[in-house]
Amino acid sequence: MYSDKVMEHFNNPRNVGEIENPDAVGEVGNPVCGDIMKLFLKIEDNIITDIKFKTFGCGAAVATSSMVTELAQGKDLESALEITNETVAEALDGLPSQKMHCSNLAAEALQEAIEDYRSAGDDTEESENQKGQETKKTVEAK
Amino acid sequence: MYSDKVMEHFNNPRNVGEIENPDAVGEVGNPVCGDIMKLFLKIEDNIITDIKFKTFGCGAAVATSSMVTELAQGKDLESALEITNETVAEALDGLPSQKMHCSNLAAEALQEAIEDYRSAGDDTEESENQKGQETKKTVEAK
Amino acid sequence: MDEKSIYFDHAATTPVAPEVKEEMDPYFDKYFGNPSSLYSLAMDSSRAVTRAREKVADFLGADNEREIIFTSGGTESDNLAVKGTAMALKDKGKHIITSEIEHHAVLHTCQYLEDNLDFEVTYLPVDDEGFVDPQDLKKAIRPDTVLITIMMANNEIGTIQPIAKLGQIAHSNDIIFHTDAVQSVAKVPVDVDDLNVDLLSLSAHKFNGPKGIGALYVRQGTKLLPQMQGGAQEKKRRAGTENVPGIVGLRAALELNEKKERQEDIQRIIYLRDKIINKIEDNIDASILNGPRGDKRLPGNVNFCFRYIEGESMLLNLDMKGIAASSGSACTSGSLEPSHVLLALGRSHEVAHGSLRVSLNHSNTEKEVDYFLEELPKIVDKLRDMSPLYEG
Amino acid sequence: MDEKSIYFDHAATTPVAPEVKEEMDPYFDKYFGNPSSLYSLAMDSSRAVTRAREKVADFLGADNEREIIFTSGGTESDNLAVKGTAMALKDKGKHIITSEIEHHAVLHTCQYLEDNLDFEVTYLPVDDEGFVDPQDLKKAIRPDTVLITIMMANNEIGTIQPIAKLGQIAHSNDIIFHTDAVQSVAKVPVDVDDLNVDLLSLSAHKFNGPKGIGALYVRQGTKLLPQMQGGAQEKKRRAGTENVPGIVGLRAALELNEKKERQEDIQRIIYLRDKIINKIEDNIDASILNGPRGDKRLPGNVNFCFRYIEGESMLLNLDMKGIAASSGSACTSGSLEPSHVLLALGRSHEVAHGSLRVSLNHSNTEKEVDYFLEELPKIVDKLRDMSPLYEG
Ligand SMILES: Cc1ncc(COP(=O)(O)O)c(C=O)c1O
Ligand SMILES: Cc1ncc(COP(=O)(O)O)c(C=O)c1O
Repeated sequence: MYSDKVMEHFNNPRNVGEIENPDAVGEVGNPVCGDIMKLFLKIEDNIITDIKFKTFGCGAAVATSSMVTELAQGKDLESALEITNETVAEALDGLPSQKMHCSNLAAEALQEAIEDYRSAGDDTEESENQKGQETKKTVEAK
Repeated sequence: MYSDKVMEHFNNPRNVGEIENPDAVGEVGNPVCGDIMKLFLKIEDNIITDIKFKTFGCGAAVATSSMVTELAQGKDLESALEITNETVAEALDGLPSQKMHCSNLAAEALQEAIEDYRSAGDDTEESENQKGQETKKTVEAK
Repeated sequence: MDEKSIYFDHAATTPVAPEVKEEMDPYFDKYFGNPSSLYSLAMDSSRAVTRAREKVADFLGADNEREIIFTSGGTESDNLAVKGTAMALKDKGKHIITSEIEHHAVLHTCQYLEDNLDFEVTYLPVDDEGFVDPQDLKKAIRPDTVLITIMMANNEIGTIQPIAKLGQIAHSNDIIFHTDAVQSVAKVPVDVDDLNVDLLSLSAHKFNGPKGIGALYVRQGTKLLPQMQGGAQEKKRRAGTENVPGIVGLRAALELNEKKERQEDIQRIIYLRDKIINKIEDNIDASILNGPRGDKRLPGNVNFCFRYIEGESMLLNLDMKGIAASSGSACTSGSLEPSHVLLALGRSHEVAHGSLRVSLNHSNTEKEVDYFLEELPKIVDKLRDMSPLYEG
Repeated sequence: MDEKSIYFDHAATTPVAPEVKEEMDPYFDKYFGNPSSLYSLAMDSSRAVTRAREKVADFLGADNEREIIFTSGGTESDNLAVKGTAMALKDKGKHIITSEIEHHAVLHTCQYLEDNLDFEVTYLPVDDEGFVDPQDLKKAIRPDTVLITIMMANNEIGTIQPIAKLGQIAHSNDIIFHTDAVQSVAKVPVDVDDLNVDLLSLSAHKFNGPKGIGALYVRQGTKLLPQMQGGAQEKKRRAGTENVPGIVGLRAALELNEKKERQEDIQRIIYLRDKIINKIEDNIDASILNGPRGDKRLPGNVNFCFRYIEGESMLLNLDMKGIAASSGSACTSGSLEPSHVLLALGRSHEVAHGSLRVSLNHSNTEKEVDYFLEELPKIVDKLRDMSPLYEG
């Protein structure tokens, strides 16, 4: 079902874990759908210097999380924002069609994290959770 | 599907043919149903001395015709009238259930012939045909 | 010649070819995984199903393998096509057009819709060779007609309908068109685009594949209400664990029939068919050919009525000579009715009861045909001598 | 140990046993005749079908082999049972009672009747082990209830329902009772009289028979509207050329499972099942057994939810270790919904997503079980380390 690339990332996911005191956090999905991704970023001079993830989800969810951390690592924020769900899927040599919409959310977690970083300041937890839900809804509606 | 006995009678039907100047004739069935039997009898001193048949029909129709001529041959008319469709089927070691009602008509042809003989006289052709039709209808209604 | 081995009933069913059986073999116990499963053990079965789906699509000239649904046979394909579209479109209209000579899998399905779901069905008549007149189809179309279903080739008399034309009429009226191609596939060219069809049924055991497996082609965009509810197999259009060995067998049988030798051998089958037809007409009087001659007749199909005698008796006599054939007479199924197809041609009940069908395929030889042609007249004579209808 | 060969998904499907395959073999090409045919060539196939019908009847404790209809599998048997009785009795009433944890073959069929034919369906809840409460059934019965359908054993969690009692309630209210015994046949005793059922579904590929063949038991006198229209096969209750090799395989698989060794081996399977259950509970925290313990659980069924992790990821990891198992998570079928069975037990969505089913049969060994028990905790740990929900 999955491409070799997906399986390779699933088996040896890059950058698993949390970053203590991250500069930004992005979270998408919810447990009802069976996929939750959380991205942690360190950002210095507009560059993503470190990135880690934690994911609850299927093979595609894990592999896309892993792939997005590889793609984003070392990029400036503008370039990182250009990474889309499609970019991630392509980098993994494709995903099964039924997985495209339900488990391919990692790029959104990245965007969410960057926006969260830019809007900076207080109240972070709150708005973050809200965003996660909203994003998910859009995705489901596709 | 058929018993060995049925197949034996079908392969080597006894008493096929017509009797010239028969003392009695019985006919049942009609071409719509795909089974027509015609029995010819010679009767002397209340005894069936010769009997022949012609049949258009399936394996069961031929075998039951053949069997009824064997059973009736040499019998007095009273005993011959006791031959029923069931007697014939039993003598053949049974018939497939779907054949019991549609092709097991030979005994009726015999009864018909004997009644025809007893009611004697003119107008034979007519009443004979009518009877055939009626008998058939009763059978179908079962 | 081994008398006990002449099989002339290939329209009823065929043996699984050795190469087909061999391909099926590992899918019973080696690659037995459920194709819906995730693990690698199931990969072989799910790949085999995909490969088969692509082959069927390709064989029929379909655009896309998603247009193929695997079913349990021709009957299920017909039921799914007819009920599936009729029920999906019932709010648009409840009128169906079919022909009087369809297989019971279509005919009784139409009757089911009449009896249980308030559909109305027009049964088009056929001419004395079994052809539907396109003009009749045009006239039968109503504003509430939602489905036209007309078989490609008739199983009893071999008549090949002008499907492309009938399909074109359907489409120019925006009506879904289904054809039962169970007898046509692997015998005559079948291309869903050339034929202008939206749905097409086939069954593997008619062309040296296994029994219990068939397929339905459904043109993309055609509305279809699934008739087997359950798991998400076949893109939710036909539930049930896939019959993987059967699906593999269907694919292998199509490939076998595509081979050049097989394709070329069809000419030989046509020659044998015509030899039988000509010899019977020459040698047996009061014999009536059912169905057309030439191109418009299935390669392996011969069907005659022999007046004054009944079909089953002929079959039993042929069987004693080691020849397996069939009759339109439905006597064995417990019905008194003769073939609805022969009645539709205008045969009387009596004549229709006396039918004999011979259906040939690649395994048959001229020697077998000659032996049959030698025995048949004797059998007909014997039965006519016994018949009260025959004035010899 | 060959790591790449541990099959723990026997509830999904099983390989055809060698003795079964051998018995099927000649029916593909030697005894290939259409059982409806007259000639001697078809005699072997029609006898094989009769013998199989008698065996199925005998196995189920049916009075009469006419009570058996062959179908294309468990899904078709369920569809035929539910639609067939509902539609036959629709003038009497349009209410059906079933449970929330039925297989989709029953559940989606009920939904089809709701959506398309104006039936009303009551879905009975189950307790936290998956049992239907007979009191709930009694309360759900209405004057217009025409059918009750409750599965004998659940395919995901192995719960064996008190069918005899439920059937008795149905009968004392003069209501037809169907049970889906697809997971039960050849695993636990199944006798249609002891169980008080009028209809019972089974599928051969669940007990080392072939895919694509099943049967429906229909108690004499039970009204049933056929769902497959066409020829006069199966006494006009299921049209379509009989899948003779499949039918022979179904028969042979039942005979295999009746053997003394197989019957006795069930104790060993139960021992392995309980070993898995106990070790998991001892060694993996936040693991929740789904379904009951002991007698009321299918011999080969184990089902757990592991909190904080997702099913498919577990399966993929097990697969890398050569172990084939399954998950209630329907992720692969394109739906975001977790198992309806686990939700019905009261599990949250999150927990329900983390389920793992292991289903054993005779071919499994203790060595395999031990290897699995060694690998599983490592996999669970690895995935939990990756999970944002887990606060290790
Ligand atoms: C024209 C036609 N349609 C449908 C069928 C039914 O196919 P099956 O017996 O495979 O269900 C047959 C053969 O029996 C047929 O000849
Ligand atoms: C309980 C139950 N019912 C019905 C089915 C459907 O059977 P089949 O896949 O043979 O159609 C299955 C298995 O898939 C099952 O486990």
